[in-house]
Amino acid sequence: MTVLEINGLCKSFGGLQASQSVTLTVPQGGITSLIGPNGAGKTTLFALITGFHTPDSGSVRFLGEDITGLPPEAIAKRGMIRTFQTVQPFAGQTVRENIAVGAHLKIRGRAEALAKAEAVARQVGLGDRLDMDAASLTVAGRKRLEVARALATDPKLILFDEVLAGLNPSEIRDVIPVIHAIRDEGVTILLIEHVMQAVMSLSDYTWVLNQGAIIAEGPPKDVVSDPHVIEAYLGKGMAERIAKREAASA
Amino acid sequence: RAQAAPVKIGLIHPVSGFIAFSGSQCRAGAEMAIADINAAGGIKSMGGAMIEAMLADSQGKPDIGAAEVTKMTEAGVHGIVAGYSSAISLATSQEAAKTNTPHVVDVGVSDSIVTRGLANTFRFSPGYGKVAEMAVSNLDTINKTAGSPAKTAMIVHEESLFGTGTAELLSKQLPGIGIEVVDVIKHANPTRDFTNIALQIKSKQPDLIIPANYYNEYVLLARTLRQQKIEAMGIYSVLGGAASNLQFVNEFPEAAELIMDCNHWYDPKSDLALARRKAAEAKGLIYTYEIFLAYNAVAFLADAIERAGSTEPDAINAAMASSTWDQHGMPYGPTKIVNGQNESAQPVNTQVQKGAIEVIYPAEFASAETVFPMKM
Amino acid sequence: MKTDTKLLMLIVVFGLIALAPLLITQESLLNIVIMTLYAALLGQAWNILGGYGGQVSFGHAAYFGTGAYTVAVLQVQFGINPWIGLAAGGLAAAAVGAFIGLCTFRYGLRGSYFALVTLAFAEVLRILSNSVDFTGAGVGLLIPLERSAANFQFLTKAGFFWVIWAMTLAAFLTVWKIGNSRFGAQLMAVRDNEDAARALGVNAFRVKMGAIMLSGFFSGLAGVFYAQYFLYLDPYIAYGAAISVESLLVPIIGGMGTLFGPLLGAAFLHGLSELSRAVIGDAPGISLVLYGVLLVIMVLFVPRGLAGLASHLRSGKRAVSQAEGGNDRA
Amino acid sequence: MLEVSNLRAGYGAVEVLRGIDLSIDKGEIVTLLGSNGVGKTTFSAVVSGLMQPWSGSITFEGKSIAGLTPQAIVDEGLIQVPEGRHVFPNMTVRENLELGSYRRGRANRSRNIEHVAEIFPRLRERFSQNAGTLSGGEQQMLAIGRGMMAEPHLLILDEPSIGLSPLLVEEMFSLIKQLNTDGLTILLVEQNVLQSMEIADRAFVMENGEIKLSGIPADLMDDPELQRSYLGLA
Amino acid sequence: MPDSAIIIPSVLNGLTTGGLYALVALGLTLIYGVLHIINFAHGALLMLGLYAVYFLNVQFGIDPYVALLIVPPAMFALGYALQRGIIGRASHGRDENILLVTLGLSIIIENLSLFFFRSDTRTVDTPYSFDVIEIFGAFLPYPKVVAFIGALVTAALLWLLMSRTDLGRAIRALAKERKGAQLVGINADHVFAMSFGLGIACLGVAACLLLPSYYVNPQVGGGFVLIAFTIVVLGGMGSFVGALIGGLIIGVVEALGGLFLGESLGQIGIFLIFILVLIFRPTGLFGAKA
Ligand SMILES: Nc1ncnc2c1ncn2[C@@H]1O[C@H](COP(=O)(O)OP(=O)(O)OP(=O)(O)O)[C@@H](O)[C@H]1O
Ligand SMILES: Nc1ncnc2c1ncn2[C@@H]1O[C@H](COP(=O)(O)OP(=O)(O)OP(=O)(O)O)[C@@H](O)[C@H]1O
Ligand SMILES: [Mg+2]
Ligand SMILES: [Mg+2]
Repeated sequence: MTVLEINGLCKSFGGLQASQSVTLTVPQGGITSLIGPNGAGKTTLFALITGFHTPDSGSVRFLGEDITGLPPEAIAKRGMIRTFQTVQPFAGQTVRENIAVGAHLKIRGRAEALAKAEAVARQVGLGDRLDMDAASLTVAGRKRLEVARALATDPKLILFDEVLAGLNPSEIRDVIPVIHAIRDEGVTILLIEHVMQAVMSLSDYTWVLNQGAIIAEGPPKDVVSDPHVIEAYLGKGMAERIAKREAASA
Repeated sequence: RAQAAPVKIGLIHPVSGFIAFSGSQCRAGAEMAIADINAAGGIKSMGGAMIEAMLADSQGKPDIGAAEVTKMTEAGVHGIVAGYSSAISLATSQEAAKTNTPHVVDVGVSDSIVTRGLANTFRFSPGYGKVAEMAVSNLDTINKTAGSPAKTAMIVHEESLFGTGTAELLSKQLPGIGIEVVDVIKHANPTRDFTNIALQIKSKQPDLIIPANYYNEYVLLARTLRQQKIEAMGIYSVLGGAASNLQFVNEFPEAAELIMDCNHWYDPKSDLALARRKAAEAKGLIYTYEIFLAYNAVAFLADAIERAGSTEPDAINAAMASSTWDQHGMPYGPTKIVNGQNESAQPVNTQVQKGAIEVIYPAEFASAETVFPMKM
Repeated sequence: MKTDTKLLMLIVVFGLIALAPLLITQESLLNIVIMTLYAALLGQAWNILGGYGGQVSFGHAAYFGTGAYTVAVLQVQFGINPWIGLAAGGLAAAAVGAFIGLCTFRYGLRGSYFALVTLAFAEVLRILSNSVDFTGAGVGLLIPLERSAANFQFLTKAGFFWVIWAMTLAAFLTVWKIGNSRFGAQLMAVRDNEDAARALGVNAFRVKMGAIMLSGFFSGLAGVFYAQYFLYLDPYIAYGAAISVESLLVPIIGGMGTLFGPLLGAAFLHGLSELSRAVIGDAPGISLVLYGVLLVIMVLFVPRGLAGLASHLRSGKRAVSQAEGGNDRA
Repeated sequence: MLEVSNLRAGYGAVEVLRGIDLSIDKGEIVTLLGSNGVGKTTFSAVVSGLMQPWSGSITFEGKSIAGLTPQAIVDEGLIQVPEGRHVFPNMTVRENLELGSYRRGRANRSRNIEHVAEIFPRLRERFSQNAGTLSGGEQQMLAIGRGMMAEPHLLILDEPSIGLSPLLVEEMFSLIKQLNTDGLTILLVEQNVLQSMEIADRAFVMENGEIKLSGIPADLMDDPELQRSYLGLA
Repeated sequence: MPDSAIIIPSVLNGLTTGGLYALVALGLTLIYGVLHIINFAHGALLMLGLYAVYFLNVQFGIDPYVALLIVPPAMFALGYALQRGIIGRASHGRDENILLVTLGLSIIIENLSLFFFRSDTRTVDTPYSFDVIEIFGAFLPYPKVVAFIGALVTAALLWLLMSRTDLGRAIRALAKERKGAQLVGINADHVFAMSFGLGIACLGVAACLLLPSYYVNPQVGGGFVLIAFTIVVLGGMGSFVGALIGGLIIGVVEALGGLFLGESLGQIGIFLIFILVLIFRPTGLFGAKA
């Protein structure tokens, strides 16, 4: 079953076509990734899906219902949550309080929401920083916070926008199981990522966006050998590196 | 001989804030009165007790004024002279009433100050009901004397209590003397530009222009009337106009010439009044009505204390209520208090003539002949 | 500080304040306590919207004046008892809050734009109240003197004390609850980052509407109190800028977005004003100069508001916050 | 060229840098590695004057710069491209670049803008767009370009590859190499261990506020400790 | 209903008054619109400028327009010193502190003036005080026409400064991105003080052009501050063209509001227009999208 269905979505800023009739689907239960060069329109697409921008044309269907043009909070209430590429913590509030805002989407009571926040923080590895001011987290810490807040809402679909950026390879290795665990709880994930190591090992299916349009789709290992994708996005060096690694692990 | 315990009189005025000018004028006048009384031997019936001023700044706010009253009554004040603005006077008199402390309002023109039935509250000067009434009847006389040339008038007034109240009374009464009010223009404080008003005056061409506003606006209005080359038979202002403000007359002699005003003014034939003006000017003060009204408010209270021979509130209040005091140098006659208001108090008409402020009406106080209509 | 400790402290503090009329015999001192509580109420009302909601308003006089005029007009024009007017005043002010909220939040006004629009609304109300008859226009409204508790005109200051004490306590309890509820969490999230909050399903519009109405309600109560305490209103007193400034000054000095900030701020400002007057006496304006100087000095040394200072002293940390990066020049 | 010894700094009462010793020679690319939150950005901030050191010394081209203001340090030719980009969102790309030469290299401003545009053709296309609306990657290019405008002697790049597509990361690393070959000394703070090790002359690894390992990349890459905690191997 | 013959003179007059408002607002655009410093002392500083012009005239016989050579530079220096020495230092980078400090400063300045200059309202008498220029049957006071032109020139100069010079760029950069600005070597304290100084210098210009048709007393600033804030926001934060046009709009709205609704109620027009514009354009007339 498809959770998310995007049909012919268009958006332009002045003369720039940031999204040119994008059509894609996200199936239930898996991890789908969205890659593409810088400025391809990935973040813009997320903003269109989640109601932060209104599309010029096209439609977005979530869980079978048309949600095009709904405000962000209404979409979030239906269970689709995005994170921000430029992290947006509630500065001045503690990590626990930050996450509790997410938890409050479903939970009314304060104590329960705080308890839930604590649990989620542990899950994403922020358990030791619960009482820290969110503003004093490092960039990587803030990324985790973004994940935790989204997770605390008990979403059906999460859109991650580059949550792994800024982590070193070993840290990425540590976070991958966390994301798998989220999926295993039944949350569908759509992620934007430039870290190919993660895209390869996480996602079941990949969409490639370039200059506002989808140029390729398929299982990640097929996509990375697509010459268009290599030319526009991966570059020869990375393609070779991936090929080598794939070969090694095979 | 043992020095008698001093009599404490509280002076509460807005000496800072947006009406600081008037407030400090009031304070200066009140302090002069105290100095004069003390120099003349203090309160003689109490063994020459000196009057001691307790000063307070209301900052132009009723709540601060009231708080100062509370503080003063606790500090044993025997009487309070306060206000300047009606809003503050309402608050201070009401607070003083709780302890029955004698309270004299110096300037506040609102009639509700004395009609609330507060037994401690007195006003020596006229309220705006009286001023408006006199303004109308004096105008009638002036106009009739000149052969009734003025048939129409336009009122320009500021928007607060004094301007609005005055304008309301005037526009009701003017038709009764055969003067049609062609328009009433209410304006804000501050109004930064009077051209619009001048243009409206120009288009309606009233015979008389009647302003009732504060000094700043008056200056701009007078200036704009000249710039827009507006001619009328007369400018007849009510309460607070050029014709009773020496500063305006000095700074804009041409614009001020022949303007008439119905306002508080001293009796130009009274030596007492002239001497006080001289004393004030010797101190570098501009002799505005705030000074002599506050002076008299204090002197009126001191006279009551003198006659009461005690600082008992009831005694002082009773002495004020039955006062016939006449050492005020005002064109009033002996004091006659009814419900706290001095019924004999009245405004006079003044006119600027050759750079001086002359009293033109009522005749018994006049220092010059009326020039009306004015030729521009 | 845990929230239940805060509640406990709140009860203790208000309990201590309740001793005032029993211990203080001088009316003028009691008056200072009353006016301090009144300022704390005004400040706490502003704090709900400005401190917790991040919507800085320059026009809280709009609510204050509405509360004040409501009780006065009902009494003077319709002879309705001021105790009924009390409720009506609060509700009318909340309704004005709802209207201003609709006109601003609906259209996405934020920051400076919001601040100035609130001021414009207060000015509009001032000008209107100056022009229509039932408010007495420029002449103002004088509430007839009929001293009795049934008439909300107490014979002694102690009566007024209990009323303002109860109103202020209600405001503080409300804010305590805000700091400890979903509504409050969402409100603060909107303050800190509206986009992020909306992404998490917070209905920013609704949350801000709630805050502006609550804020308006308590400001309106302060207005009602003022009207009954001084019995006279005119458009400048009710809707003038002075009230708007006092409303924001108190919580900012005390500490925005903190429960006790408005109380500390009110006490500090009144103390400062009494002190400067006591020191200087009556040279016109000079006591205000001192007041201004002390204000600047206080900001210089206590940059995070009094509540910030208090919490630092308690935790024994240096006066610079971690979050702000200590000696970070940025 | 840069000589840091026993540098201590932190936030409030929390010490983050606990005695850092590090040196960079003219013409080198040096990379500074370390896991999240270890204090790399703090180190850059102290060196470029954004934060005051608590103690220790920083010498740049023979001159002590510890505790100087950021602008004095910019004057010396030490330029930082910050983590998180910090471009001027309300200004156009061109204006951002122009401000890069606010204190240094003003005379060659137009030539340098041309130069940056050649390196990042994408920026040229966006010259009159506000920087705030650029995509993440475009902003990163702009931040580097802005740093280049000051004709730096030493360029500190704090995680420049964050958020760039693999192709661009590749290009960026070769660009850094290129800049270095053209004579620029570079301190590269990175999480992308593999690629930064490929181009670096020397590497420092930070842990617990101290330099734990240092040496030439080839040797370090064999260090089991590094392999485990930074490369995610084994 | 007003006489239709006075509508045109009224509008023309509104435009010139609007020019005066724009002058006061231009300084605020820089301080509030660009740097977001809420300067509560704006009115008090305008008042100081007016006193400076007044005393130069009364004591030394210097014409207010000649004072343009003296007062704005002096005000610049004062503004620079205030920002660098007091406001910047005491604010610790927090907006709400700036608000408190400038409020404190305005209390200090106003009451010191009260003490030293006393509370009397004062005016200057210049040979051209009563001169008028006749256009389309309207008598426009000469000083107001000069002020109108002055507003145009000042707006143009500020616009050039902000868009064409490094100082202007630095000010804008600093307003939004402090860390980035420091990293390109912008001395934040200095540039903040420069822009504050420039904003206050604009007030100096306004003072020179205003006094011939106005008056000064310690409270005079209050009458302009609210209008100035309104104009800055109406025009769009930080836009000089916006401030100019906003000033003119407010001037005309005030004039027409006064004609049609009465001079007192007519003031409501200013605020209603302001509210309406912002509802439909939440970032003001010329403001950048948020
Ligand atoms: N509000 C806007 N106004 C104008 N242009 C915009 C706006 N928002 C985005 N753009 C442009 O749209 C394009 C797509 O931006 P977007 O942020 O979606 O890219 P992206 O794929 O997420 O890139 P990255 O991987 O670098 O984050 C970019 O060229 C950007 O400059
Ligand atoms: N403003 C601040 N206030 C308090 N603590 C801070 C602040 N900024 C950073 N820290 C703390 O200082 C430590 C070092 O942070 P820093 O940003 O220097 O790390 P980093 O090595 O650059 O990490 P990353 O790889 O995530 O960028 C972290 O523990 C962080 O939580
Ligand atoms: Mg993106
Ligand atoms: Mg870092």
